[in-house]
Amino acid sequence: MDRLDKESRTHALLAMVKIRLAEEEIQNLFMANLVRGTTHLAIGQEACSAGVALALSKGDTVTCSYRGHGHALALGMSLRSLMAEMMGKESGACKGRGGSMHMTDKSIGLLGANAIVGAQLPIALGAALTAQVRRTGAIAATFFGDGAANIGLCHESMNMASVWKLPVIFICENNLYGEYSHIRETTPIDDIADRAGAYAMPGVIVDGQDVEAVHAATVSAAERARNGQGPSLLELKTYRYGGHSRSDTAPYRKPGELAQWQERDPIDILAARMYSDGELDPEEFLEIKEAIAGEVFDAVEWAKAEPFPSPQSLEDYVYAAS
Amino acid sequence: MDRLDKESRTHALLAMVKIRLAEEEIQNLFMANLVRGTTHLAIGQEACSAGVALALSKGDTVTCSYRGHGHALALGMSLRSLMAEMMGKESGACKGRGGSMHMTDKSIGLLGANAIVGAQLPIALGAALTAQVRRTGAIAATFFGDGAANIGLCHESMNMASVWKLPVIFICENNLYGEYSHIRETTPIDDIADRAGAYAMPGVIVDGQDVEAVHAATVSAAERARNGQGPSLLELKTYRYGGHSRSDTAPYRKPGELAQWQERDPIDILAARMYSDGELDPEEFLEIKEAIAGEVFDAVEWAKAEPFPSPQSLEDYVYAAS
Amino acid sequence: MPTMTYRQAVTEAIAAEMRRDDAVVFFGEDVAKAGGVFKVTPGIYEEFGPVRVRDTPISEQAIVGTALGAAITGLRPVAELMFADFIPVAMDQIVNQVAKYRFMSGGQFTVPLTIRASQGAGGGFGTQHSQCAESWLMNFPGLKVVAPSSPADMYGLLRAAIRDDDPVIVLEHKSLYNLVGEVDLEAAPEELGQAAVARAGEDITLVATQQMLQRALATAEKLADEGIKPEVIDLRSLAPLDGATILRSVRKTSRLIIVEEAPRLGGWGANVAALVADEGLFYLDAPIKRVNMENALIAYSPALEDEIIPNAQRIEGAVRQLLS
Amino acid sequence: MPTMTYRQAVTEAIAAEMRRDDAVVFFGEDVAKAGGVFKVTPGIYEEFGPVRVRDTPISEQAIVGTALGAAITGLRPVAELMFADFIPVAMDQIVNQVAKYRFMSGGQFTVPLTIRASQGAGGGFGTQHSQCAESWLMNFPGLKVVAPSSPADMYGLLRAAIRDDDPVIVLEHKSLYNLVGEVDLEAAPEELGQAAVARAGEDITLVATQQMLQRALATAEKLADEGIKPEVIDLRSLAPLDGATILRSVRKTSRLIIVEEAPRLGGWGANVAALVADEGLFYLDAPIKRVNMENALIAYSPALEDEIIPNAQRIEGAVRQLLS
Ligand SMILES: Cc1ncc(C[n+]2csc(CCOP(=O)(O)OP(=O)(O)O)c2C)c(N)n1
Ligand SMILES: Cc1ncc(C[n+]2csc(CCOP(=O)(O)OP(=O)(O)O)c2C)c(N)n1
Ligand SMILES: [Mg+2]
Ligand SMILES: [Mg+2]
Repeated sequence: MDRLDKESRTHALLAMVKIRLAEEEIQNLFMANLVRGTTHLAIGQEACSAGVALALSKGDTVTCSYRGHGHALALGMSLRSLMAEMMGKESGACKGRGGSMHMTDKSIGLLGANAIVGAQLPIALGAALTAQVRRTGAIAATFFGDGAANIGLCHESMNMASVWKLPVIFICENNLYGEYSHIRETTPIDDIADRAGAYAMPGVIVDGQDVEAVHAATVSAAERARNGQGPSLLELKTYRYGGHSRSDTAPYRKPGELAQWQERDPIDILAARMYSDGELDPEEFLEIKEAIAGEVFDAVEWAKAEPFPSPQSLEDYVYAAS
Repeated sequence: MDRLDKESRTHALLAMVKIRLAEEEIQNLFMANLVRGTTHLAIGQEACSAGVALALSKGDTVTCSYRGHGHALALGMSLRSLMAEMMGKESGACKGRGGSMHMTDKSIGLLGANAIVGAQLPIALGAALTAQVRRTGAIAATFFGDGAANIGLCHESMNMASVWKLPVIFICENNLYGEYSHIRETTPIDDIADRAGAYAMPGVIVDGQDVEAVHAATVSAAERARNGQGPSLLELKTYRYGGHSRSDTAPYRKPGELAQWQERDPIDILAARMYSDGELDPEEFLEIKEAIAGEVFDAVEWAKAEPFPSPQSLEDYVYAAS
Repeated sequence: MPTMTYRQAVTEAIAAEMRRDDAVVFFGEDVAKAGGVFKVTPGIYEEFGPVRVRDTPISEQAIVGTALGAAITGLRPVAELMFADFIPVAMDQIVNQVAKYRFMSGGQFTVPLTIRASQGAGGGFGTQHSQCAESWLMNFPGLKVVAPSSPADMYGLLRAAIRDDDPVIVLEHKSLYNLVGEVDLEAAPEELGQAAVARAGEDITLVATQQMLQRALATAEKLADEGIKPEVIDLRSLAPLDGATILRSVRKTSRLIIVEEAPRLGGWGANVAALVADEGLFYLDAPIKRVNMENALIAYSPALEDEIIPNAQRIEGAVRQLLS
Repeated sequence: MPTMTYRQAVTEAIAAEMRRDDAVVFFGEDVAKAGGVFKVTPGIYEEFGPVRVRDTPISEQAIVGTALGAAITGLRPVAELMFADFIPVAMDQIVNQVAKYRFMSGGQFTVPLTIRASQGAGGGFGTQHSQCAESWLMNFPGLKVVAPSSPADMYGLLRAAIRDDDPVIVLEHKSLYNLVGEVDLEAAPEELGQAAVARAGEDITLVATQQMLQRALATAEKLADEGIKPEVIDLRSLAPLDGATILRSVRKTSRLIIVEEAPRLGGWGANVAALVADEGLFYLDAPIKRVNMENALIAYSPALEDEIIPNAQRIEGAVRQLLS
């Protein structure tokens, strides 16, 4: 049942590779000071965004956190638009105003990445309310972390979504850490999915490294939501290979933990399945990666040459008239 | 096991009668404009505060909501101090600054009643932290409503108390309504106690009309807390006989609901038990009530005659130096 | 022209906009079935039904966040936060999300969102239910803030807020709910961001809002008998602040007193004073005075509450002193 | 006297007070084992251990509320909120609880509580991680707010805040963490509520804080070569506001420019201007000018961020214009 057809698998594989390669390049750009401030990579977590995106339809919406490049790319944001935004250029998705933490692209339903932990959750409720009032059949997915699960707004959002039977999917990417703290030090339970019962909604634990499992769980939750049965909570068990942000080397994690997770790399898992099902061979895969690397290179070079916003546009977009 | 000895029963009975009679008088004072703004009565819910108070020890602390007169009296606040505060007099517990919604009496461990829904919860965590750091053995009880269970801070407080294994007892007085809304319209589950699992703490449903049951549940939770095993959540099923506040006549409640609850009146339940156990007879009980009515009358008359704070003291207590 | 209370003007404004535009939805705690804690919205639920008018759980953060999400996806929500003292509970959503959403997205979204709340002292509601919130919300570009003082302005400004494509906080003053006045139900909405001359005069300018405007007007009325003619300006909009109207008046009167219910430090009055001290300094014949709440908190006790916010005597005293 | 960074001064101040008084406890997100997101508190956990120094869940409201409860029961907590932009998340606890607790109880409790957070623009952190928070916290009697600008002041004011029996918000500026200066570790704590003359002069008064103070001082330095001598005042305390020091300076210079990183409307600068327009109006030879952030939001793009907050040219331009 979880199995995707070849076309969808290929789509997911491409998305995951694109995220991986783009983010590796973003880290380089950060080190080269072309990306400023801070940046949060989702390398290792690619199956989460790719699997969910594959299960969504046109008109559906997504909100997520600062760790949002993967969601943006999985939903179809162009690499050029993303890279230009990363560098603060006028041709970026948010015209350089947003940056790494605020990847937003209305055209693909990405309502926004948020730099305040948990603040994206109720925004999904609002999008779902619009869908409910307008009877559009759309649903709203909202991604958040294990750490965000402890913020008050997470509770309020789940409760209200359930009471109003809003078509929302709450997607917790449990990567075991909130910044430098292991979940065991901040949360008295291991499975965030166990909190779903507090809101009378289904809580499902999903292998977040398996893009097909993520897809399948999202399809079920989406169906429920579209049928007027209200929200669901999916907990995707996953792991970030890098540090929390910037130059964090993650000294806090247990020795061997990273290697163990890398053995269950989401790209490798899907590629291996496709190999064994005769849907892909290593050579093809290499070509795919090279092609995407080329796209990433192109996007970066293009973005580097793009102009910055003009200082005259400083006050634009503060108010609607502008 | 739940059964109390005669002395404790008598103590609880007196407390409940005192709360009932004092609050009836407060409503009169409100109607007579001697109590201003708003006031929230706990008539019908007396077993909650009386049962918990009986299970606490010296040094333990309590925080609660604006519906706090019962907690104050159960913990031992003097009627005079309470009535003076109700009328905004200088000899009130808070020197007239607090009023009905902020009954606070450090001398009895009542750290404060709060007029912002849910804001009292983390304050109990802080008191518990002091106890933990100082190893005093004290515990902190915090009362809140079914409606407050949906506010973000409630979630944050329960989570953090559990992670730090703080000696806190979370006591939800589920009186079925938050203002004019029935719990079914704001909360997707019937039992708030079911949320305890989200924080790996025990969640216990208690008959909030039975002061002995409330006492027993509190004793268990207190023991756990003092043993360093962390917080518990008690849900006391109860009912307020009056409206939410002021002149609310509670038109929103189902016909017959009030009468049904009044059949399980907390004072009647305990008195009946004491009758049948030969610990009280109707005549004694009448005397008790009359004596307490006298005390209430005295306190009201005394408070009426007390002076208001002087306008010269306007800026007092804003900063510590003052 | 019909006559109605400030309270009814709120109801009428919401109803009018809901009739006009089916994108307008309305929600908050006990606003629907019960018609609101201040009985400000009776009948709205009955007329527009449970899809567009909703009671919420006690979850101010989620209320505002949900309204924001709805606003950027095509609805035009009106969210109520009941007592303005609860605004801080939802502060992040208001100032870091609602106010900034359009900007952070590089203009991809507009945020046509109205947040209503009831503010002010004088009712014996105590320290946490009596504050004025305008000045807490002024340091956030992207937000608009209005504080209507009459039934007509309430009707005109609330409708303008709902129609506006930017987020607007509309602060109602509890003490004015029973104030009666004429309201032209067919009038065009007011323009946001404009102060109004509530009473023309020439000797001194008083700037105030809401409850303090009433007191300033009463003071002006009283002084008129002695031939003293204050000009009283109803600020109406806190953000943006209408400097032109204030400067025009001070240019004429050369004297300025700001009457503000909230504490002086960090209050909107400082912004009015600073504006004049910059652009109108040479109009002034006297120091700019501010009559504010004392440097204290709103106490429950009537003996204190009635002293702590500016009363008629303090306002009159300030005027006399500045004119002397 | 030892030399250290502004960052180290924070660490030293917390450690000094924790050594001195075992009632001092310290907690926040990732402040303990990791030593803080800005690497401001390394070693504190190691020295004082897990009972007194704690990492918390991501729960700003509970952090502040817990600190409040601990403060009224005998501890002297220092709570960190990381980026000052997160203050609004805990706003109710700060302004309706912490600031008012003593008052509402009629003086039964004191609230010896310190809240630290890191503010300011210039680092490319984007709209929600670059704001200055001082002005959001000024309209709440009961709260004290300080913004130290040098290592010595950080050491002196943070220790004073921790020893103070009232709640104090201490705002650190991100751009100053690497600023080096001499710090007398044995000095008595600074007094809260006092501004300081950072550079004496006579031609014009510049009032600023933190990053803008640095820029104001640089401007003064540059102008000195031409014989123009600005007096630069480091405001240090926002609440209370030290009127006397400002008035003393303006009396001497007759000209005032306020340099503020945050937006003009609702900013602290308006309060300084209003104070002088009242008590020092007749000292003035020129309008009171404010150099502020543009009426916009902090953008991520360096091309915009570097333009939006006041830079050296804008400050210098304002000075020259006012002196011409
Ligand atoms: C309200 C708020 N508090 C704190 C922070 C600082 N912060 C940024 S990311 C983060 C950790 C979040 O962890 P998690 O939710 O697990 O997401 P992850 O980073 O693992 O994707 C924290 C504490 C913030 N941005 N907003
Ligand atoms: C943050 C906040 N939101 C809303 C209110 C208004 N309000 C006061 S009491 C109340 C209902 C609370 O219900 P519940 O928690 O069940 O307590 P009960 O009144 O039944 O004791 C509400 C919504 C408030 N005081 N604070
Ligand atoms: Mg995480
Ligand atoms: Mg209730």
